[in-house]
Amino acid sequence: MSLTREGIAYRVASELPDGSYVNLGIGIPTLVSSFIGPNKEVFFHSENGILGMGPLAQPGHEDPDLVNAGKQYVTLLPGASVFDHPTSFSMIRGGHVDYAVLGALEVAANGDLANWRTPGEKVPGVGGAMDLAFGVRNVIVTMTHITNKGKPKILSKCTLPLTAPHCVTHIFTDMAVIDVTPEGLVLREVAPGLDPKTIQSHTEAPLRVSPNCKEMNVPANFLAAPAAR
Amino acid sequence: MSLTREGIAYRVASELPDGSYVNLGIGIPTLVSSFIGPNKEVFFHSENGILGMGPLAQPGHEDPDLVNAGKQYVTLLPGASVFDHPTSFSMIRGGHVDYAVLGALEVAANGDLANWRTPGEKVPGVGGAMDLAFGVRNVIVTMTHITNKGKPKILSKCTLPLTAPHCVTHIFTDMAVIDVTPEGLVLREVAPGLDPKTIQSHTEAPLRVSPNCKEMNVPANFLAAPAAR
Amino acid sequence: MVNKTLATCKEAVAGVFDGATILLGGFGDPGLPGQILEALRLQGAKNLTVVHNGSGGGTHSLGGLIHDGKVRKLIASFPSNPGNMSFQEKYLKGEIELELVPQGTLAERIRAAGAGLGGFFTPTGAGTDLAAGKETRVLDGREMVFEKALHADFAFVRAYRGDRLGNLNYRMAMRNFNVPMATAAKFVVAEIDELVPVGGIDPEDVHTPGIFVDHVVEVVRHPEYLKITTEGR
Amino acid sequence: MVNKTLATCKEAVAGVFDGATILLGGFGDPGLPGQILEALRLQGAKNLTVVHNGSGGGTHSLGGLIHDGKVRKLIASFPSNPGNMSFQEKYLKGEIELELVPQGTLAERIRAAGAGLGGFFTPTGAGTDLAAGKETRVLDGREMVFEKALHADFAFVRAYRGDRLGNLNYRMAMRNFNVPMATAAKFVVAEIDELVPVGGIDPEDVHTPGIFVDHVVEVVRHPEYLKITTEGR
Repeated sequence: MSLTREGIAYRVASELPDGSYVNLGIGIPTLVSSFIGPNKEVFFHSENGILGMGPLAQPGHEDPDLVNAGKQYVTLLPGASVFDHPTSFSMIRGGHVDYAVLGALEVAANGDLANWRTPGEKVPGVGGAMDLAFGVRNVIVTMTHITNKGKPKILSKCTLPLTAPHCVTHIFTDMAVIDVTPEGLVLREVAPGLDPKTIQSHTEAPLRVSPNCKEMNVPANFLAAPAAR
Repeated sequence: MSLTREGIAYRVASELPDGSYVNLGIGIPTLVSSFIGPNKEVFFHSENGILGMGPLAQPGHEDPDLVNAGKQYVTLLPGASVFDHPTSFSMIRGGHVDYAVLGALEVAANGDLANWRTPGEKVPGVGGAMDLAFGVRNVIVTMTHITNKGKPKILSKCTLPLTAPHCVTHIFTDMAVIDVTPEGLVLREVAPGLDPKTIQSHTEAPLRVSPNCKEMNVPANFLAAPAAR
Repeated sequence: MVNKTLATCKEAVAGVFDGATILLGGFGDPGLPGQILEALRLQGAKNLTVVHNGSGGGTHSLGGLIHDGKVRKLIASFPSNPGNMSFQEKYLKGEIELELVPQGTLAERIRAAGAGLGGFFTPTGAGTDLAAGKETRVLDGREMVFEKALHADFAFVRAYRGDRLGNLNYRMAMRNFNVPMATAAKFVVAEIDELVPVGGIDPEDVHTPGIFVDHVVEVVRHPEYLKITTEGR
Repeated sequence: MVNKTLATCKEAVAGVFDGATILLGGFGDPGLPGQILEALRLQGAKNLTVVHNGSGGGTHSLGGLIHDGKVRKLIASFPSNPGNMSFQEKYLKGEIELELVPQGTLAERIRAAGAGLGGFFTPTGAGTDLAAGKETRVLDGREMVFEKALHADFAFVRAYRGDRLGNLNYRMAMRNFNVPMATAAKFVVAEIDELVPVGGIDPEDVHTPGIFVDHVVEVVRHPEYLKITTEGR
């Protein structure tokens, strides 16, 4: 079995501690906010100047002056604040945001991240990706473990232009949870039914298997047959 | 005749154009705000984070959270704003404040200003003086023309540590109004009853007399006999 | 009496000259001075250098300026939104130059200009393609890249309320690039929803003090804006 | 549930260690965290490096800290106020070190630290004694001085209202150094007049978002403060 996109987001959500300040990228990361339970407070930051962002606005209730970094209409939770770009990026670059959850094209064993420029891309765009990758203490990557052509994304060395070197701290995929440590990649969790050997076979960089490696605890509705990948 | 302290402040006030943004230093400069007539709007900036500062607070009506750069309790005029130190010094250093009115110990013919460190002073302090002298487009110096020992303060070259080089644009004293130009000091106005020769005799740096040099237009109650100096 | 109000957006852009550098506020729709931009498109100035987070879209406002070939160079962080066809076409044909800057660095370069600073060292980008050829040094134990202040001839911003002294107040996420941009150009005009009397904005609610602003122009929000509030997008 | 409130100023300073670097907010009385400072004086930590615009006065609060010999070094712009006898005496005896920094440079160095920047170039001070020995370069046609970010172990600030998430709102001229200082230390505590429920500060009125703040402690203003409002000074 492997995790659906929602499954990856669910697993990341359970990782975020009470009281943490978190910036969510576009794609799978955006889904994370739906899975923060009622027992903890996590504060979502949007780089265009919002802290304490709530869910997307209901249709018909959009505030035209309130969008997130993906230009979607959003809401504010009690205790939220709004501010300008310099302040927002002071939070990011100054190390005040605890977690950035980002998508990735490639991650290397040393934590190098490539997520801003695809090979065939004709017009480049970087947005806040580099600021987040350089500035945030914990950079969580969420992605499918392999490309849709079946090639590994977790590599000994990135082949695409880097977003930032040595920045990724955790990798959450549809197959595994992997920590980036000074000693290299450590496999911490596997998707239900998968074993470390299978994960390694889809991972170009060498994995050390944590002595505490276990199956991910994810509800069944967030699991898909491997064929679904 | 020479001008009183109030006379100097009065003369500076009449120089400030409608709509100008002005920072007033401590001493004679502080008096300037009293002499802005009802026919123009001049906006006073205080470096601790106020724009649109009004008169000193009436006794018994002080707001404990509202002081000026001299730690006096002040008021706000309609249209005022409050902000933090980085914003306040962005206004100063970024060239947004039109005039700084400052006291001086010495001014040189090339506009060099010395006003932050006296020779006998044991503990140095600079405050916002350098930021103002470097950042503001028009730096007006107000001072008595000579020291209380009768020595000139307008020199060929400053002897005291500089606040900023080449920053002073206008000098207003109890005897004269002098412009600092690329061609040197130009005497623009003299106090009632004084002539350019007398001014030069109290000025170490050479003065060119403007073809339009005239007597200052100051009410009689702001004039004192020279002996009063 | 000071009066910084203008009657029309046309007046706001009358002085824009060929080859000018222009800061455009906004992030998405919030804070985008769309009607000044449309007036600028019609005004006809060309060879412009435009500084904005993205590249606009469509055939009006910023997208229209680019579509009409008025923009020689774009300084942006995210010009690659799939909807921005005009920019993409011109870029691929080599008809528009792009300076790509990380978003936080872009904001800070603009702020530095307004604050009278010459430049700064930031960790963002060190060792990546976007810092290629740039000066670096190790500060606070990290490799940092030197970035210069980014000055402009004009800044066009959008605020919610304003007064005749140029004081501005923003709603919600409107502040974004507008706050630094309003400090960093020789000539600054704000498009506002509502002109209020002096004193109508509490001193603690002035987000851009009037000292930074040359003019304000009150506009009725474009129907496109209003549509968003009632229909979503 | 996140709860950043502390019951006493004593708790706010409990972790301060000998040799710590401390940012102290305020300019004059507005925004000065006087009661945390007094708790710090009583706490006993020594060899402190204190960053503040001035040098305090009297025998309590900052003046008291200096009077009691707890401050090894002061980083300030205007420590020379005639009333600050303790500092002057210690300075003249060589018992306290002084790093004198122009006020705008001091604010910007603190801001840079909070913003993750390594340093910046400013025109202020170029060619004067205060830039002696410092790196300079010409930028935007002016000689500029390189100044480094100023980080600290602790920041103590004062705000008007706060909530359990650490969001802060300031009155009038209280923001001064407090806004940048609250971003630039490893451990940040705010002394506040009033603890309000979450949501009690409008999102547009939060001047220091809670992300920067570790703790808030509600205090009743010291009688000395209240005296000012009724009697003047």
